[in-house]
Amino acid sequence: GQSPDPAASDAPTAKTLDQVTYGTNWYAQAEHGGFYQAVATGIYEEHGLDVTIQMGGPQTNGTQLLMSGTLDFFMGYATDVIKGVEEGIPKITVAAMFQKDPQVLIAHPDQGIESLADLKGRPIYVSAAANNTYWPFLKSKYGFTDDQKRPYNFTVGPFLADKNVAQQGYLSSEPLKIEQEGGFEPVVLLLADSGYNPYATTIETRREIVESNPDLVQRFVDASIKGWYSYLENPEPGNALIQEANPEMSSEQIAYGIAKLKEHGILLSGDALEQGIGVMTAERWQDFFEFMVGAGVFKADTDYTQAFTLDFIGKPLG
Amino acid sequence: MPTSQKTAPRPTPTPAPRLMQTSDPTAWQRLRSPEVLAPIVVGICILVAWELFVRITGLPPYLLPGPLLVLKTLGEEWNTLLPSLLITLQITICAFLAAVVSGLFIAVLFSQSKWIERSFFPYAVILQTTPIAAIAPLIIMWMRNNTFGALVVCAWIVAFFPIVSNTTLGLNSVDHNLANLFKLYNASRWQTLWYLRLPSALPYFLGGLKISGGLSLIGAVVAEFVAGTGGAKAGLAYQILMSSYNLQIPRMFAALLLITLSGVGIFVLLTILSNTLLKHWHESAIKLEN
Amino acid sequence: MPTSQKTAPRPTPTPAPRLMQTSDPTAWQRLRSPEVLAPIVVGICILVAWELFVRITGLPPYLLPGPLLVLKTLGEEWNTLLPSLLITLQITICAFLAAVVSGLFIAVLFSQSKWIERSFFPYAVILQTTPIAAIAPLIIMWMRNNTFGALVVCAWIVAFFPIVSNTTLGLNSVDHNLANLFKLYNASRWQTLWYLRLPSALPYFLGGLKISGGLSLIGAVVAEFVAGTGGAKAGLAYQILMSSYNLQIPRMFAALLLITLSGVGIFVLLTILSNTLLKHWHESAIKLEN
Amino acid sequence: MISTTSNRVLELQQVGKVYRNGTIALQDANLAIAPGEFVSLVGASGCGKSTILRLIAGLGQPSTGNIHWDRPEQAQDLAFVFQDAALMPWATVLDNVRLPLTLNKTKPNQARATAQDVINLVGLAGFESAYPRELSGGMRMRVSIARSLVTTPQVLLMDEPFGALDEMTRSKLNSDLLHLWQQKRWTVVFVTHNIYEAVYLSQRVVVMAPRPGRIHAEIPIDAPYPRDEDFRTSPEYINHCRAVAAQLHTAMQDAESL
Amino acid sequence: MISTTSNRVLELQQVGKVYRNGTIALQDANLAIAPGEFVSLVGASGCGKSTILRLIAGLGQPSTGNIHWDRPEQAQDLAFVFQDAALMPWATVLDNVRLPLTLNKTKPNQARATAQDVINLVGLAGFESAYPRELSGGMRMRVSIARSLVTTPQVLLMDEPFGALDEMTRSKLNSDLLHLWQQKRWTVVFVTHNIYEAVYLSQRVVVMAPRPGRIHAEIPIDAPYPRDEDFRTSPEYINHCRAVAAQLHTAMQDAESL
Ligand SMILES: Nc1ncnc2c1ncn2[C@@H]1O[C@H](COP(=O)(O)OP(=O)(O)OP(=O)(O)O)[C@@H](O)[C@H]1O
Ligand SMILES: Nc1ncnc2c1ncn2[C@@H]1O[C@H](COP(=O)(O)OP(=O)(O)OP(=O)(O)O)[C@@H](O)[C@H]1O
Ligand SMILES: [Mg+2]
Ligand SMILES: [Mg+2]
Repeated sequence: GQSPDPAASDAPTAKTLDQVTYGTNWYAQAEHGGFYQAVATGIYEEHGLDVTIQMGGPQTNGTQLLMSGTLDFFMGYATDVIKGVEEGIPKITVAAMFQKDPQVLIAHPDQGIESLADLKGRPIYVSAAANNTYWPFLKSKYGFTDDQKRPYNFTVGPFLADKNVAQQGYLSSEPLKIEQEGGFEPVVLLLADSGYNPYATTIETRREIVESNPDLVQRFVDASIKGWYSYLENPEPGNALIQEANPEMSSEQIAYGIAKLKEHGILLSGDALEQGIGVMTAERWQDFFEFMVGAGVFKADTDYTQAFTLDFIGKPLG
Repeated sequence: MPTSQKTAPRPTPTPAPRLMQTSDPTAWQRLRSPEVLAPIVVGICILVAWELFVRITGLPPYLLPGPLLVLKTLGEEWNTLLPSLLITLQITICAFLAAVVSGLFIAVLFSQSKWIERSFFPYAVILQTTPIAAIAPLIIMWMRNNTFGALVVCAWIVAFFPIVSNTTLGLNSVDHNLANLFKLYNASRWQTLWYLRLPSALPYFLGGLKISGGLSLIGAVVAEFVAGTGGAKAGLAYQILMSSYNLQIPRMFAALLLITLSGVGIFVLLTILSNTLLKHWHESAIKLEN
Repeated sequence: MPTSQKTAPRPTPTPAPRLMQTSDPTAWQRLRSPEVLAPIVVGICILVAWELFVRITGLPPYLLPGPLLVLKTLGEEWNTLLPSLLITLQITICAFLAAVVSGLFIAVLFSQSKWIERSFFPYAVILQTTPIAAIAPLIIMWMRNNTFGALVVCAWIVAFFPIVSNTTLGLNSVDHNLANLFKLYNASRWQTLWYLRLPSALPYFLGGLKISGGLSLIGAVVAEFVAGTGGAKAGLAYQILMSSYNLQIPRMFAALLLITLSGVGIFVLLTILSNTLLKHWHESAIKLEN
Repeated sequence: MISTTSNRVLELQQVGKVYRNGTIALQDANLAIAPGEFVSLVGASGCGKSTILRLIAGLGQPSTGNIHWDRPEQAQDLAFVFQDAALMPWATVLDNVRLPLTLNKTKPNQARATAQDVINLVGLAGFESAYPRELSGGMRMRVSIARSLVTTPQVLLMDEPFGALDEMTRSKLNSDLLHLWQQKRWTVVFVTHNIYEAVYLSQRVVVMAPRPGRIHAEIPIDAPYPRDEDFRTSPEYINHCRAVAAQLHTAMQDAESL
Repeated sequence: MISTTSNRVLELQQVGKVYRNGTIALQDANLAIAPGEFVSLVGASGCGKSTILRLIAGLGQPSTGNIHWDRPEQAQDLAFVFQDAALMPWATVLDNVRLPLTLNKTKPNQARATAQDVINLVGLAGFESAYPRELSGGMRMRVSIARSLVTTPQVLLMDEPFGALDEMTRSKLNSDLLHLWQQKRWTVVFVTHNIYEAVYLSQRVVVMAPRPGRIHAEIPIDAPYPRDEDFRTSPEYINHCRAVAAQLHTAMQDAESL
């Protein structure tokens, strides 16, 4: 991805689109739909942007790619960006697409599990990344212990094989697979419903871009939000791109994902109901930060306000 | 004076001492020869045992699919898996060639002076022991828009060391008498290298190739895990990951099977190459003849 | 009749022909010897160049930290990194020993009959070319609550093949004259193995060790990436992952440095072992003497 | 022929050997060897002497004909001095010499003592712990000779054992060998290029012709044992040598005229 | 002494050699060799003959004393027949023989022709494309001899080149070598165990004594060249041989009495 030429970005014409690369955190899926939709329907182009979406993967390190200039915007996450502040990395969140993190824990039915608290003491397949996101939350709120952890490799087979275990998952994907393969409906516990409230699927960029070229950032944020509205309305164009990028993504899976996004108000709930998709509030950031300080994830003296700016959201879309 | 002498009858004249032709088997005969059949029989036995195991224990296919199911899936998914296989093989071959060339070059450099070897060999280990996942972002950064290049670099890192290590060992295992001979005839560095050291190192080098062949393949797969590609230019690693996420375990095993078969294929090719190059002189390739 | 003869004066009697003692350097002298200093000097040069590069280009530490910063971080984080290092080393050593024992065993088995070798060698490749990430879930399931065991198995898979491959090559590279000698004296299979084949294979085997040493280390790291659980018994891979998630890139490099140093250490140890075992007879370990 | 079919250790019957590359190394060789006999093979370089020894030793199969052992178990009880020393580079002189004893599971103490005896015999005392690469060419060959003498085999096969030794060491070892032979009643098949040595040592000299290798003549040396240094200057000895030389000569000419 | 300091190719001055393991292989050796001279070294096995040749060839440094070359560039223009054949196992006979020509960048065609000539000379015509392992011991040694004769060096060092050959091939190669020597005026230093060969070939026989290796005596053989087969039966020849044998004898006895 090339950094935009400042001269050209002031007065975009049909010919001089700004080259922008947006890096996602995973292979293309419904959770990325709005961005693909904005590409597919030409929303980005209307905003003078030529956007390339670069998929992430299990072991890609988006922050380094963002900071090295390989990416211009990156699909971030609330903990990650505050960690960045702690480490002096000048990246910043400019918008948050997901009001709720779709992170879930999944358990077998008829094991008497109805809430997160019931999982205490049971083996749970969790990925390494959980160690500085929701796992400390669970430890501090429900008294989970580290010896419950089993390494999760993003396949539900081991879960299906053992009724006693639970596993992590993404609201829109693992439950469906378990239904399909296991033939039963698992117990799905959305962490966001239990007070775990980081912003997810955010748009991060380098602080330097925000300062030198706020217009570009604004256009990207606006167009992405529009993309999401458009996607929730009619996902066909975006889905086509998703499946092109990730041929293994089934239509059924995408449809399920979209349904779940809507059902649980992942994009549209809380503040977003009034102020629209993408909105963030300082209070919520503070709330989250303080809770995670309590959980031992962040240092208390971190200036977490460096991690975000509210300058680009909550405005009428240009 | 000798008392009795017995002289053998003069033999019927033979025109030349080296006449008899050892018959060369045709390619087809070779294919049916026990050397080829034996591993195939073993392979089939393993597959049968695996199938039986799966059936008897009643393991669900999402844990361990039987080989029949895997083969069936392979047939069904052939159209998506083949292009991915080709891409993985492309990366493998590029990385392997790069490893061969660079490994040989470095080993030759090492062999030129004990000093160079001592000073730098320990650092060649660094390449081997650095987790690719950790340095992949740096590589991707350097290679900017060249994903293929980045993948090749990652796979190369994995495949590089065994060639350097084995070839260096080989270059240092030159027969001392021959080394003296070359010294005596004032052979230049290059001549000693070309006519003496490299041939001496050949068995070791080829041994290194056999190890690196498989490693470049696995390197190509791992590289894709860390450098993340998908879509049209996705290799087998992507197929494995996606099948695994989608719990299409038979499909995952079909992809694994393709990788494994490629690995065996590379190994067999390198073994044939090795036997061809060494068949005239090295103990490892010639049958004991008296 | 010889006309003139010149007889050299009788030499002063020398009591025995093998008298002079070559002085053995002390350990301390050896440490200061150029063989040890050279790689250290090179290492320092690399570090200086790296530091200069980082300073001149002004690369921020979250992209590529300079070695000073890494060392400083290493000092600060020593208390968390050292226990992790020890755990990774534990896994490495267990996997390495398992690879040595099993690799040697399999290679010996292969060397007992061309048939066994031909039938099974291609399948040994399978272990090498199977992506651990793909089969880790199966291993974790089998080993149930034994994470350490699962990690060792994964690392063993990575380290296994080079030993088998090189040792098999070595066992097959027996001098034909010596093979005849053993045949003549009706040496049993075991005797031939013990007194002939294993010593002949030693240089190749040790070469295999050098490759596998690094591979068990990286295998331990990769294994932890895919099968580790973190927590109190977390190894360096966990530290790398966490540093990477926490964007503590200097800390990540400090962990990488530890891995790298361990790798170099393992390599140096194996090189010393190799030179000790071969110093009396193999060309790779003795200096040309005339 | 000295040996009859009823009195022989082994007999080569129409033995031929063709190597994989097509070289005809041996053709229609017939040779019977009596128990306790000392037979020498002489012949041009490349005429198949080593090939015959190896076939007798069971190292490789004849391409035609066969080798008949009177008592097959004797085929298993051999010692062989190869043309090149064939020492294990990783083992010391002592370990190389006692290898046959190690292999037949002689007790370590006894093996050590026996090995030391033959090491002294070949004049290598003091070099027990040297490695082969630290020895001169002749010393290496002597290690190989010592190794063959460390057991008491039925049949001793020696392929130019003394070729790399100086005259004095050689004649000392010649007498030592004869001595041992008389004492232990070995059957010895001995390859040499030295006609004098062949005549001095053996009861029968077999002359081979080259291209293709075959047996050209057999010359009995019917002087009594023990043969001492005087025998070496006797006219009888000189005559035998002349006869062998003459046969060698015609063997070569035959080959060239082919 | 035949050579004076003003007329010599090289001179060993008080040369001693101690190997790393402490073996004293050579002590205080003094030897001057005149241009075009044919010198033989004889002596017991292990007395340092090969060591002297290797030191002359610059393969290894003397531990004491030094080797003085009159014209240092001559030290670079040598050929050496090693005691063991030292062939490249991966190269055919032809490639082995023409190696020195390949190394000095002779044109391929010419190299091939020259190599073929010496291959014919040593009687290996027809085996050009054979690999060393397919040759008999004597044939391998002949390849090595051929390789040393393929160039025209200033100094030719031969370490028991004919030890593994039958008498006939040996005496043929003896005359061939003498012939070439006279023709090309090489300086030859020749190690042999065969006193007759030493006397037949050389202008001077150097007798060495063992343990520690040193030069015991030098015996000039002042018979004119060309020497033919008649020389081999002349009483002069026999006397020379006796003298060398006697010196060898005292050399050995010296050593034993030490
Ligand atoms: N590389 C070596 N290391 C240690 N000792 C050696 C080495 N080479 C030779 N020697 C010793 O040096 C002495 C002289 O060896 P050298 O090869 O010169 O003998 P030689 O006269 O050529 O004997 P031969 O006739 O048996 O070939 C011997 O005692 C031998 O053991
Ligand atoms: N392994 C082999 N492969 C092919 N040809 C061989 C092999 N060994 C020997 N020969 C050939 O067989 C012939 C006889 O060889 P052999 O070694 O028996 O000769 P030899 O009589 O012992 O000669 P020498 O006195 O030179 O040792 C030679 O022409 C040789 O080239
Ligand atoms: Mg022979
Ligand atoms: Mg010698």
